[in-house]
Amino acid sequence: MKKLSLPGLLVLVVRRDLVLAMRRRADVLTTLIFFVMVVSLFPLGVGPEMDMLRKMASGVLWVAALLSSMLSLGRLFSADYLDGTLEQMMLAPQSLSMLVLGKMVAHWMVSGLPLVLMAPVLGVQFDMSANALGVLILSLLLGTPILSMVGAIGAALTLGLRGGGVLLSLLVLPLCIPVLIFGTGAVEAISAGLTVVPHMSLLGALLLLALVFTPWVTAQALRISME
Amino acid sequence: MSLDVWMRENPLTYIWLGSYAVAFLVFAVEVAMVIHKRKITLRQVRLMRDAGGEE
Amino acid sequence: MAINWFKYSAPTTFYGLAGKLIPWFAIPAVILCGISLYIGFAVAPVDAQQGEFYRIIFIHVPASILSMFLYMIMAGYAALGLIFNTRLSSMMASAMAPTGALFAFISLWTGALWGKPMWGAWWVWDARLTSELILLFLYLGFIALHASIDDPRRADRASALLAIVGSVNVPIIYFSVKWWNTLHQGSTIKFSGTSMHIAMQQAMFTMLAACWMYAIVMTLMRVRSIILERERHTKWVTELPEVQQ
Amino acid sequence: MQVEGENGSGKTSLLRTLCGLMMPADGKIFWRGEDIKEADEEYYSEMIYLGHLNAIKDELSALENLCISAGVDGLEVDERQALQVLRRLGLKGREALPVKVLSQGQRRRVALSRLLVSDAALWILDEPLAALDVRAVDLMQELIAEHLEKNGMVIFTTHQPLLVPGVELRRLSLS
Repeated sequence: MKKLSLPGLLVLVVRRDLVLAMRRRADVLTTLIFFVMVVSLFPLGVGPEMDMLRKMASGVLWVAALLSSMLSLGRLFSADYLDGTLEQMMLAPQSLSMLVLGKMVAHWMVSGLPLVLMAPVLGVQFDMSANALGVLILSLLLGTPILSMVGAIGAALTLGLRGGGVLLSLLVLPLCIPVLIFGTGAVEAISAGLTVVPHMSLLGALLLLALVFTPWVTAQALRISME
Repeated sequence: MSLDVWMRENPLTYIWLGSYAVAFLVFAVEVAMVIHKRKITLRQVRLMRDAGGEE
Repeated sequence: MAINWFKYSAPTTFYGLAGKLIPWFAIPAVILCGISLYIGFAVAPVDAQQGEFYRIIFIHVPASILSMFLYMIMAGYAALGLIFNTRLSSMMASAMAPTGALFAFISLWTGALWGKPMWGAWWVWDARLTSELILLFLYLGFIALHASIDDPRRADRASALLAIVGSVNVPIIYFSVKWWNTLHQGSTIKFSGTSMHIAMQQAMFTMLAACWMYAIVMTLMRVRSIILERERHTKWVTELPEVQQ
Repeated sequence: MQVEGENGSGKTSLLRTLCGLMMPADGKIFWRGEDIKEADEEYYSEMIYLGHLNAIKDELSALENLCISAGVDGLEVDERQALQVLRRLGLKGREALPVKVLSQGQRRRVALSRLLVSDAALWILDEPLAALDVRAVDLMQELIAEHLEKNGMVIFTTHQPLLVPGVELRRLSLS
């Protein structure tokens, strides 16, 4: 019998979660619809002046992305926890961190990537310039994976708790503030005619840090929660 | 604004009422809560012991 | 078996030790607080720029310092508890959290009161105030997570992990907020803008010492309750004089 | 080895502790002379655990479930082999259906199929016979006998009598 290599395992877990998400498409769509709705509510709340909306756009899109990624985090581990699959993952001879990383990647592809793809359409609603839009997409592309990864820690810690969803947001949102700041900062910089390199490199650095540490931390959190 | 004027005329009252009184109130509430918590815990422990003794 | 002895009887001995230590910190805390208020209001002169209002810093600065240090110490204890599985350190961590959160609250409150006469607004999105607010959120998250898990062991371990992640994040948050603030041309008035009079320093440091003592007293008192609660099934608890009566 | 005991006597806890899902309050668990905390990877590649929960996904078919759970165990299973295993467990013709349309007993069989593709020496089974019919119980006995013949070990809990031909079961009673 052939043993599965680590990258093979990663691909397997990602593919599994993607197939599952595809068979339960409603969940993916609700997150996306939530994102679109929150963003569309802002002009209704603050008025239709284009100047103000253009200024707010990056902040609104980022906060909405943050909130909608919170929404889907609760499901990250809970389904696997309830049907016993998570138990099996903990007993797998491979490193749990790798399996967790796979789940994070899949979560991002299901709940983060659609937001990134949707962002240009919403940005146009806010009359963003093409430059700013490009930077916004790039910053979301770098930033949303961090949200999924940091969020996974919270999801693992609140696994199986009552009121887990609200608690999860309470734990994770403060930790996501730097991502929000650098993400929106980049868009503001390009609008002001400045370079976006420092913002992007900081976001990239955060992404690398998250990539290195969060799978392991999440695995530890899962072990604590499953005991 | 009247508060602004009042605040500039009575800075010390403002400081005392606004900051120090609030801070010491917070401390007092915390102390009271901790003492209350200790009382409750002691009562619980006694109840546990009495219940255990009867068994 | 030395380690085992340490592990299992530490809360037992610590309970008595903490009880004996409390008055030794409580009384100096009150005395130092009194001294600080005397120096701060009777000795220290009026500040040329800020008038009487600067006197808020005698409580504001110690509260801010305490809230930050307590978070770090809490994370340290939590890490000890998580790595070495020592129960007492986890209890210490959870005993410190409410005090730290209250200090963060006091710091925010007094900061706002200082801001009103200085900046003309109760709340300014100043880097330090904003980080303090986020710190308060981190405390609340820790407390909420601990409170919502029924099994004490899982609660200790889960919130310990959160505290560690939070403490790694605190510098990143502080840096990002500071950066964000300079980007938006925030307020530039600073406490240390003018050179501090020696009496002002004395008042602040005595208050800082008083706050440390106070925090220690609160932590010890709370940890005693936690020990009693966790160990209520054991024999030594039922044999305590305060339980016997 | 069969673990017996009343409801709540700690059978499941014992099995969960044995596979490292729970930490023992005291003492250590050894596998081939090594603490399982240290022999992490070796132990888990030689052990397979089947709990109360089937650990299968409702949305996936039996075939997909088997391939993925084997993958998580670190094994690559080709389709032909997987189909063979499922057929042996009496799931012929239902391999491609999503598991949510299957009955409880059939789902249990899907969960059991993991045992057949694994080369683990130690099987830890919690109530393997739950929801299984008489024929499946016979099959289970057969499987255990085969596994024992290959010098395997099985630790299981059950409320039903399980007779493995030609083998004296060791019994552990918790009370």
